[in-house]
Amino acid sequence: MSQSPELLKPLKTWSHLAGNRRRPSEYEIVSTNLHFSTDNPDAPFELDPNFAMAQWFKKYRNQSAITHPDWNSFRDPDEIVYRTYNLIQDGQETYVFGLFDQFSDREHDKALSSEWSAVLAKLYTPGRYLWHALQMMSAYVCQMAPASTISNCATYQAADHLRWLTHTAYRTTELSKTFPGAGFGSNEQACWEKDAAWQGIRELMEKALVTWDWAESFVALNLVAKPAVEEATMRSLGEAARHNGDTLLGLLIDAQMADAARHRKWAAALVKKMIEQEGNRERLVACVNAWMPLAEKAIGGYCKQLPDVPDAAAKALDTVKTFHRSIGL
Amino acid sequence: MNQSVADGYKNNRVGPILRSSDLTEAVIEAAREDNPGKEVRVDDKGAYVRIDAEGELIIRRETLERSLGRPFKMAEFEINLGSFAGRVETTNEHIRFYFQKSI
Amino acid sequence: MSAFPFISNFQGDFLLQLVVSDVNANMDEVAESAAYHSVGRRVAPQPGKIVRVRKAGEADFFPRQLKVADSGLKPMDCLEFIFANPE
Amino acid sequence: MAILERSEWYDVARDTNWTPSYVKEEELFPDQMTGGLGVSRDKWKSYDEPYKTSYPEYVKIQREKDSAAYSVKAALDRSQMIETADPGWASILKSHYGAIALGEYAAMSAEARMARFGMAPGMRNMATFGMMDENRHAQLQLYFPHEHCSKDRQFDWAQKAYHTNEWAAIAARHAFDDLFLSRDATSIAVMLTFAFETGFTNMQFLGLAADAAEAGDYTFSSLISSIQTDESRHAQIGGPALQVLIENGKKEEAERLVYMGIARAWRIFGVLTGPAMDYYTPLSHRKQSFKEFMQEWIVGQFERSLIELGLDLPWYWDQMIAEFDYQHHAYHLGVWFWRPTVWWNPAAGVTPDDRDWLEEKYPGWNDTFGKCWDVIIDNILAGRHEKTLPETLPIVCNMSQLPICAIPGNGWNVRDYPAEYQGRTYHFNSEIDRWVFQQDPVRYRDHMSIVDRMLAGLIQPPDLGGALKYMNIAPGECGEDAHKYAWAEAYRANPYAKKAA
Repeated sequence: MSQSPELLKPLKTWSHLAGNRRRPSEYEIVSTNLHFSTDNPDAPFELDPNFAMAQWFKKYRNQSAITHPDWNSFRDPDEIVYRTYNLIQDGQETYVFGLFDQFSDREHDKALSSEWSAVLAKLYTPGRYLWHALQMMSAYVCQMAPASTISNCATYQAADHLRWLTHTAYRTTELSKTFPGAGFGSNEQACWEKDAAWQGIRELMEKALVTWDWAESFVALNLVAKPAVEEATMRSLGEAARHNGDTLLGLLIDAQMADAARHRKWAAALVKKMIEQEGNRERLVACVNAWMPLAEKAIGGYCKQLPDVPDAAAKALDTVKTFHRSIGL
Repeated sequence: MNQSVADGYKNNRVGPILRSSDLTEAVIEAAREDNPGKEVRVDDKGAYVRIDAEGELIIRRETLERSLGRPFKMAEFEINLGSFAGRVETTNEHIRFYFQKSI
Repeated sequence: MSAFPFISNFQGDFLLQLVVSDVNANMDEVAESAAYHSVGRRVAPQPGKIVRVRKAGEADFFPRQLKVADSGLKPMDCLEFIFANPE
Repeated sequence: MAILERSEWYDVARDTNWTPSYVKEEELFPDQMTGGLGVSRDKWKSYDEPYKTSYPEYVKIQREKDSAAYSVKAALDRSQMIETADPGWASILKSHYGAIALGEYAAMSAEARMARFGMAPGMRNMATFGMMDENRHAQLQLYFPHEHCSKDRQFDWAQKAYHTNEWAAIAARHAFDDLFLSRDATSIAVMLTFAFETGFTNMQFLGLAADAAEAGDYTFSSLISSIQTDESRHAQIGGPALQVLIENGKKEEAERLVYMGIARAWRIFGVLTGPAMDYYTPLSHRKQSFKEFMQEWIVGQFERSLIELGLDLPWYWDQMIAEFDYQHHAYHLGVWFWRPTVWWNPAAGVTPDDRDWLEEKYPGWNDTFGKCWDVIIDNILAGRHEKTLPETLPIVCNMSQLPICAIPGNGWNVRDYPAEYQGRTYHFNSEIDRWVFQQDPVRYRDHMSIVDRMLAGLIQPPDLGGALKYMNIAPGECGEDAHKYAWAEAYRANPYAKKAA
């Protein structure tokens, strides 16, 4: 301490944001640059640089083929922070549980045909396994992403999938009361594991779930699997529901699709960030192409079983492809 | 070594530790009503209040609603439940703290 | 000159410290290096006493004039520094 | 009401394990990430999280919690607590936020590991709420200090600390990386949620809240105690996991994880919470001593829960109890003496009145730690400030990354606890730290402490100035005595005399 360095003065914000021209938003103050395991690429943890978990992070995060010099510059287009998430979703849940309440008062389920109840048992309630798989996989992207602003999106996405799972579990129980013996609450696992409608989806999810490279995992989840299964098992199913007098399911799916739209928005923003770097667009396209055959199979297998929406598979697939085009892939 | 400190775990006291809030008095009242014959101990640390009893302590929604004078959902209990001693059981009708083993 | 870093455990102080002496220093000089970072900072001087050096965990002190180079000590060995009466 | 009770559908929402067929079970749940200890997935069917919530309840209750925490802040924003509080109290806030905020964020990743790789669906769902909770804790504890940035550069460290090689930041990273960020899901359930969150976080988030309320800092008191209500829920992930392990013959392995967790947590709270409670909090606002809080939360409550679950007390129980009497005093002395290396201004907390209190709470304090402070006080009164500052580095423990330190003065018992592993000598603060290392040396093998880095030439020049540069801490951020030595004046006229017993 022989020469006295300049005395640091207080700044208006965090030093890492102080260079920006505009005043940081609450979102930036609480969301940016929070991962510290990314600081030293040779040793993700403040421990041995090469024990098993360190190698996992070096291999599947640091050495991913999709690179960017400044992942921390990614921003969630919706700038969601924890407290706004709860504000939004508490409002949404009040709406959804309001629907449950009203439709139950009106004895909605009793008006459903037994044919449609069979469709629900086969094509709707087994979906809880799917939502849970999406929840698990979002949690993986969260823990592996190289920037906190990415992890945050994945965290809220994981919670949203638990939300869908919860709705489905709730409706499963309600339906089991109106249709005892129809398999509600008891047959879903068998359906998920064996019924032809779900096998393509299950194959897609199981394979996506064991994709460890963080960027590929993001692509498989947010660019392929989610759009594909959302279009098939939510939007198309919602359409079928409306044709079959199941207004409640149609409305419920609309509410969930609002979450899905938010997920696509941040995924699109992340893709935009990725393709700032030369070579990444080609890598992303190759990765999407590699996953699309499984997605097509998943959509086709499910939609084939769906009554009264003859063009469901084609429409779902088209929407997924349109999404890819819209984000430059 | 301080033996009395080391032996401090030899107790069977269970119950909630509440952040200071307008709920505290009502919970104390409900705890006394819902656990007849038990001594309910209240230790006020200012920012938090430790409420406990020997072995088991239950607080029921109905009782709490009476002492609060308003409807109450058991999930709201969490807003002020800073910590608790013992195991916990949470249902829509009550929250229960207990030990399976007595020492 | 060749630096000899060691761990100083000074009697009456509250922690171990990194201290650097020289392989050609004798034990009195090593003790002086260690005292510099403890005595008069957190350890009160003890006038009339000298500071003896021993390897951590051993009972006997090194001879005062013994050089580090001849002591068998390795860099970063832990040494204890104890106030003693001059012989 | 036409709304179903949670209990009617709760079990359906956690019946989501299936048998994969397109990939193998062990691919879906690789052992490295799940840490199942050989307990098969069907044995985890008995896993039952005792503290239940559901998505709609979660978003509603959390919204209410936040609304309360932020409204207390808004209401008290103009009270200028920071400007008017005792400087020791401001130091608590700075050390707290810097050491905690990004650690909480890391806990989100750990919860995410349980949400993906946890063996039981109930665990994965609770951990999803846990991810959200930790996201909340990081955001709250960045948002609240941020407003102070413009007044005091040290508050920048709420965001910055973990991104530096400042020694306390290295220690915090080492501990939290080891406790949870780099662990498998099962170990996280045991070490983070059970050992750390049902045990030690109560000290910093409720114990310290009691002091905060006494000190008149209602914003902080309300904030941290609100955080603890989340912990109190998701911390219950660990208990049933331990039960599954014990029921399947893994008691010994489970205990090992718990003991490592306690050992690591104890050091962190010893250096963070200990000085805050016993030295930085102004005497008149101290609700209890650190030791009394430890007795209340750790011994009376947490250790009791260990017994309840069928675990034995750690083998080092007596040693840890003994450390309650001295370890944090030693850490405090170290932090104060090496104050240019920390991002807060340590309060000495040793006025004559403080010393009477310390002697009462920790009999023998004056004959031990008091001896070192006597020398420091003499130097301050004589204007020899350079003698109250360090010119070298402490030897830090290769486990805790904190100075190896213990009792000085007449009770002098400082010593090294070395261990050889593959030709390298490691130094430890105690048998406990050494034992943790020996459980899995590969996790720690090639890590370099700040002293190792100095010796390896990574710190240039190899002196304290070089170390400060390496730690990315500079004047304007560097700690100094919180009260600018004013406290020492009390001794000028009257040298300290211990109160007659």
